Amino acid sequence: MSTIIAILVLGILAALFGALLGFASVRFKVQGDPLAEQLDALLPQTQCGQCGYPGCKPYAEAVANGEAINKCAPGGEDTIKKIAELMGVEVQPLDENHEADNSPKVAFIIEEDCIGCTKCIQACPVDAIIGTTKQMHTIITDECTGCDLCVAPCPVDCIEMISVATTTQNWQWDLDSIPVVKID
Amino acid sequence: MAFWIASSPHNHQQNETSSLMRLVIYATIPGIFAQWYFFGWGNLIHIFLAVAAAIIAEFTVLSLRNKKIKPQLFDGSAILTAVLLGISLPALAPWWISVIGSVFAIALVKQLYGGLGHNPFNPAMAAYVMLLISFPLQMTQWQPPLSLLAMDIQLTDTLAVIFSGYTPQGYSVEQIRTHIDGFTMATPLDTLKTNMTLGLTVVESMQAPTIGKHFGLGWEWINAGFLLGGLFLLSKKAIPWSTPVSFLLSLFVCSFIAFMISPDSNASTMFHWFTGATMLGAFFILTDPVSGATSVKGRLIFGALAGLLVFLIRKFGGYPDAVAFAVLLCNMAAPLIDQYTRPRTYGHDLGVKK
Amino acid sequence: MTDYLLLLVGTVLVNNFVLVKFLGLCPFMGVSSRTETAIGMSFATTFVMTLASLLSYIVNSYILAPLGLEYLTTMTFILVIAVVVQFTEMVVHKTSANLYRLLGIFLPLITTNCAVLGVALLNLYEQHNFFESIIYGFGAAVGFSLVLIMFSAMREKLANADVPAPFKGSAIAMITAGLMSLAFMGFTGLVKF
Amino acid sequence: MESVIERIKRGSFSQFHGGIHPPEQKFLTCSKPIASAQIPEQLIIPIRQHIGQAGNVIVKVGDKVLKGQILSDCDSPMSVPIHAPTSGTITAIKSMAIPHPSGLSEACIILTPDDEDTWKQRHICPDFHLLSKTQILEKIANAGISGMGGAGFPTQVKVSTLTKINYLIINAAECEPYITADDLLLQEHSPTILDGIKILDHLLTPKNILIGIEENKAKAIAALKKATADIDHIDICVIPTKYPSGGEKQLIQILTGQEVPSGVLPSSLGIVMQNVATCFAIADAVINDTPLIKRVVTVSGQALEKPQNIWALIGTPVGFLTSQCGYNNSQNRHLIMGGPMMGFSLPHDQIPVIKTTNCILAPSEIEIASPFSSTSSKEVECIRCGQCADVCPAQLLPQELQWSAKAKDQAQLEKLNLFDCIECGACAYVCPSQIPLVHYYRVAKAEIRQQKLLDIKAEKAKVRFEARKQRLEREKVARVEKHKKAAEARKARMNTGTSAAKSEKSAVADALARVKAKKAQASIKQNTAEISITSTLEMTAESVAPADDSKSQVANAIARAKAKKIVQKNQAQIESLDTLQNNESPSSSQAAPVVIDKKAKLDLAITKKTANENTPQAETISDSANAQVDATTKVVSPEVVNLASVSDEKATQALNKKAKVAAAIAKAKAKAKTKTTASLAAETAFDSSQLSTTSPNIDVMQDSNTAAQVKNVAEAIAKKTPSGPQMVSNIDTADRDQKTKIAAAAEKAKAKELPLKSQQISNSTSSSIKSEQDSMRATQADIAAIKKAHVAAVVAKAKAKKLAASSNKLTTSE
Repeated sequence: MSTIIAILVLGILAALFGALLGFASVRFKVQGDPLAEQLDALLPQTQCGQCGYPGCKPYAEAVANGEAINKCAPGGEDTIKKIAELMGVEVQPLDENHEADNSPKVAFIIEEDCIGCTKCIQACPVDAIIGTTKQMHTIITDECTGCDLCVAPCPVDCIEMISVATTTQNWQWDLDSIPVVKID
Repeated sequence: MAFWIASSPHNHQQNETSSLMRLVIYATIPGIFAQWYFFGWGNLIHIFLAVAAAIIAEFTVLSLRNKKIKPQLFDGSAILTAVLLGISLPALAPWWISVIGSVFAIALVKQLYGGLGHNPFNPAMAAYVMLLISFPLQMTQWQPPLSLLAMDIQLTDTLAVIFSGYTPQGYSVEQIRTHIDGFTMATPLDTLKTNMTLGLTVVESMQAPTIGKHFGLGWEWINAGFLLGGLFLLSKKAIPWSTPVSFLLSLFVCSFIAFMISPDSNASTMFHWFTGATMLGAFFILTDPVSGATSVKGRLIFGALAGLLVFLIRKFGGYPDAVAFAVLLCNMAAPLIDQYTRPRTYGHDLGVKK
Repeated sequence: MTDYLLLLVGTVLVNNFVLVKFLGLCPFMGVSSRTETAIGMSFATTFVMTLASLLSYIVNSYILAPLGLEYLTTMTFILVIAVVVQFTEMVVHKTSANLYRLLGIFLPLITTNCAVLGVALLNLYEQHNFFESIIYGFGAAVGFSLVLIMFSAMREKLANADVPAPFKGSAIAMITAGLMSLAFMGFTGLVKF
Repeated sequence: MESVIERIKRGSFSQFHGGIHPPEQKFLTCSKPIASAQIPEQLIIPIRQHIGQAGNVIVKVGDKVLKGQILSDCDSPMSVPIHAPTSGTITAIKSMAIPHPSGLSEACIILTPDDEDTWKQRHICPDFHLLSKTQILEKIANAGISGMGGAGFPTQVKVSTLTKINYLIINAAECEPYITADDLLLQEHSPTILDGIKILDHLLTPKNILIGIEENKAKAIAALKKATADIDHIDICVIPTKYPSGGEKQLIQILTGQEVPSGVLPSSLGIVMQNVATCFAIADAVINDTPLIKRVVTVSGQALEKPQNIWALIGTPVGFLTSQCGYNNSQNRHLIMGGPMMGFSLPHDQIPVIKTTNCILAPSEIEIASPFSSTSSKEVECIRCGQCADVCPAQLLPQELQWSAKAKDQAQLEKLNLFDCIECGACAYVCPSQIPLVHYYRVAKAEIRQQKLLDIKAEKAKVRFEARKQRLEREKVARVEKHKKAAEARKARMNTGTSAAKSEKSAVADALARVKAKKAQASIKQNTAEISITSTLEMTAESVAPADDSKSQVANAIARAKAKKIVQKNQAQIESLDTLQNNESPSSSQAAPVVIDKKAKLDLAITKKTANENTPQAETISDSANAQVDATTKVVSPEVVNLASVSDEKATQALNKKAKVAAAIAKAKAKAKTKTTASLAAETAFDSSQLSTTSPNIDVMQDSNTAAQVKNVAEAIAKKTPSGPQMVSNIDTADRDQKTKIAAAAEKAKAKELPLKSQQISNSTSSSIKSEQDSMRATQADIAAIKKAHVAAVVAKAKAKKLAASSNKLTTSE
């Protein structure tokens, strides 16, 4: 007899609380998943595809629902640290087969060789190359993200990746880089 | 000919961390002298044991972590910790107390967090609390002042007691501590606390022989010695003024209010100032820059909190002298205090929105 | 009135839930890497613990005791706590999505936080009346929060300390928690029950 | 409340937080007069010596210039011109090391003086009150005056602010140790400085003028008092000596008690501050029309025999000044530009003096110990003693800052207001643990600035990427509509029953029939073994084809990243391979070394590219097939080039140009050819065994010389490759690349040789190449010819594409 009462009591209690929760979930409805946008904001937006996704936004969505966080080669260590912090997971080292020396590079077209085939223009994810068919092409240096997607399709291979020179503006105060013989 | 590159500023004030630490060690000498004068060789031996253990511990840990041994070993921080621990231990405690305490302080509380500058807790006090809780018996065998002792104990006796537990004549520590008319003597704070629980009033408990007239028996002299050392450090600007001042002030205020409320059940403020390890705590332990707060406002709050805690634990708590616990509790609160007491930067929040 | 105050001080300092009774250690370790998350977690836990101890007292004294179903106490307490936590999670998700994301898995984990269930059961064993169990629940939560926030501030500073490799991360956190509980021993006997 | 002026009259000043008292060491130079300017053998004048853009140079190498002649004009307000310090000739305009902590180099004008020192034509204006404000501003701007206190902010911008100015502060504090430049300037030229101040007064009409000077410069104060005796609204404020009281924000707080809000210029508070030397320069420029070409520099330090102040011409190398003061070149030398607190060390002594250089410091060993000698102690952990926080004039927490800077925790650094640090060096000076705090802050600031730039760039890239995606979608939708409309139009035309519609219908029917026949014939010709291999390969090729565009682009990217790693691995092999090739044909190489190196480099680029393509990814099967063809054409070219070069002694530059153009044509043609041929599936790579067989095959081809040859070369390769299918499976990528390299080189040679030798090629494509070669030879030197060659090359390419398309129809019809 008391077992029936016990089951009855627990049943009523559960139903009561269930109703309370149902009402609360309706009242506190939340939309949108800000996580994907926040992740996308962290990525370097080079749209280079080295992470296996066509551009940064798809990779952000993939990371939002569980993709490995260490595939972004241009971002390198600090992007992984930022994503790990945002997602609250451990920081993993950069995925080795995506290893690339990501010192900042900019594409450069050797003008004599360019035959104006516009293949690189189609390949550039950020439209940083000016030129039309049969006309000379050049690259807008400060738009180019250095993703080197344009190097492959060029038939005459006249595009080179040049790393950005250090000037007095972007010198990183690394005293050892100063060309002087230290006496010891 | 070749040039070298260094980043500005190129010249430098000549004081160094190690000279700072040595200065603090020299400042403890008046206190130690008073201790030696009134209580004999006990503490000196403990200080010596602690320093030896500390150096060995630091040497092994540094070589394990293959860091540069020479500069770090003799920068004085390990020696200072050991000296403070040696001072705060009971004179007749067995030798392994100070060795265990010193090794725990250096290896675990300091080096494990990354050596000088990284330890959140004051190593000496953490070791003292660990010893107090793990070996309550040995840590409460306080030696009464020499003048009260039935027989006078020389260096050889103290050595024998510390290392073997018995004097050459065979007396155990307990016997040494018993007064002529049969009751074991303790520190003034201890007697006060026991009398309080027995319901005696403060005035009556002051008559107990262990407390003696003002500055009579030596407890007050030790605190006076450390006060002297502290003022010397303040004059040399080796320690910040804000922590000791706020600590002593808050202790004074708390004990004064309590005294005003019920003179019978509360000791006077002077009593609180000059017994136990108050002065040692105020000038040598709370001013440890590594585990304390950094900004001036932070240090004021840090000292005040420590004073309040010392008073609370002394009045209501289970332990007679709560300086060690108060220091550790404030070390725990220091990072939080730092976060909320950052000074206003030049040109910021002037009310005018830029 | 003074014994309520003593009960509060006793629960917050003397027998602190985390450092003396060693309850609620997993969120204590998990959430304390940053101070904002620690503060967020403290508010959530305080809300849950006070509400849970209140509800569990009511459920126990007005439903289980008259019907003689004392043996069901633990189960109903877990049910109550789960409902309260679910409710808190929705509120937090709605009010500050940032905090919700920062807390992550530890918000629903409050259900399994032994401090919460502990406070409900301890209320029962020490026969606290209605008002006392609320004070007890609130005191336990304040004790938990105080220690959690202090610990998070320390861990933020420890994050950059040059700790030897094997001790990095949660190992040094555990040692620091140990030293903190050593310090909290000083409060023993502060309040005579 | 007592106004600021009364308080100043009373002589009491408010205090800024912190500050230190380093040993002043001004006694070394404060009593000696300023030595006159001497002309060094060479002047190095950097074009940008101030904060802002550089002007553009208006002189050429070899020009003769007079003293004071303007060398660069400025278009934007933030750029300041430079002038010739003495008469002489401009010997070079190149990038030389400039005075900057990094030791990097920027564009400088090198002027060799002719020691006549002849001035340009100047017109002195006795009374500046007659000039209008705009005229004075214009004179200041043309004289190239920028702040000389150390910052180098263009003066005409600072002086032409429109806001109401209540305080004009003249900064004569000079709190940095050793430096006495302003002190001596005040002692010897206070009347000119007063003129400068009057000009500023005339321009800005401030309520009050305050001259802040430290109490340790007695003679200068006396000189100033004498000069300002008659003027009432100038007050001389003698402030207590404390470093860094010379800082802009600190001096404002001392004199006016106001705090400049963070990130805001003092002019918004109605305060303008000018350095004493700048006032002297303004007076010089407005009154006797002399541009800023020389300034007082303190050359001090106990390593010098006679330290003193010198009038140094802008651009004088530092070594000239130190030798003027007797610098015993002891072994360990340490030159600092600026004072000991904020100056930076120089990598060598050929760095020029510029407008903001106020001191050259040559410290002896005792003054500033070299970081390597044992005496100077090393950096120890921070014990949070707080002495640095007590001395920080910006009321920051240096110990917390260095903690976050080391942890690179940028959010925390932002919260601790790192960018309010004025890098005065007081904290690092007092730090008992000898931590180079200011260095950590500079590194952290550089990183944060870099990060901000990257974020802006990332934001821009994201916007452009989204825009491009929408553009592509719009185009795709438009194209689909166009096709649908075209299809309906054709269907409508088809069934109108007119004769044109009928013939159109029949043409479609013929085409269908032809395709059916081709397929039937192709299946009979191949034997069973191939079918099984080719069919599987075809099947994977087909399965790949429909994959959508973005997928292949991504696979390309991964392939590229992996290939890049393989390339680095093979780099050594390629070098050895090249040397092998070179010594392989020693006899011919001397004749045309230029051609070979050029070609080898070209080879390298192409082989790198083919290796780049040559990864086992399924999608790139078509590419690797075409790579094979490139490989073979390239392999041929070196031998052929040797023959050509042996026969053609005069390997001129034109030939080299022509070679490159021809290579481009051959490449495009070969690429177009294989991409469309049915035997696409014949992917299989070359292997060593085949290499040996193809080399005799190459000799055979060499003597045939028709353009068609290129076609059957491709076919030969196509035929060749299927015969060795069994070789494909077991070659792993590494040595296959190496072999393809050799094959590629051979291929290239052969392809390039063909257009070269095929002068008498009959059909249309070869004739256009021939005419292009004749025109080449005819107008050898004329660059226009090369341009025309380019056009011809492009034309040839288009034709090659058409030819490839036609040959494709040809093969399908067999």
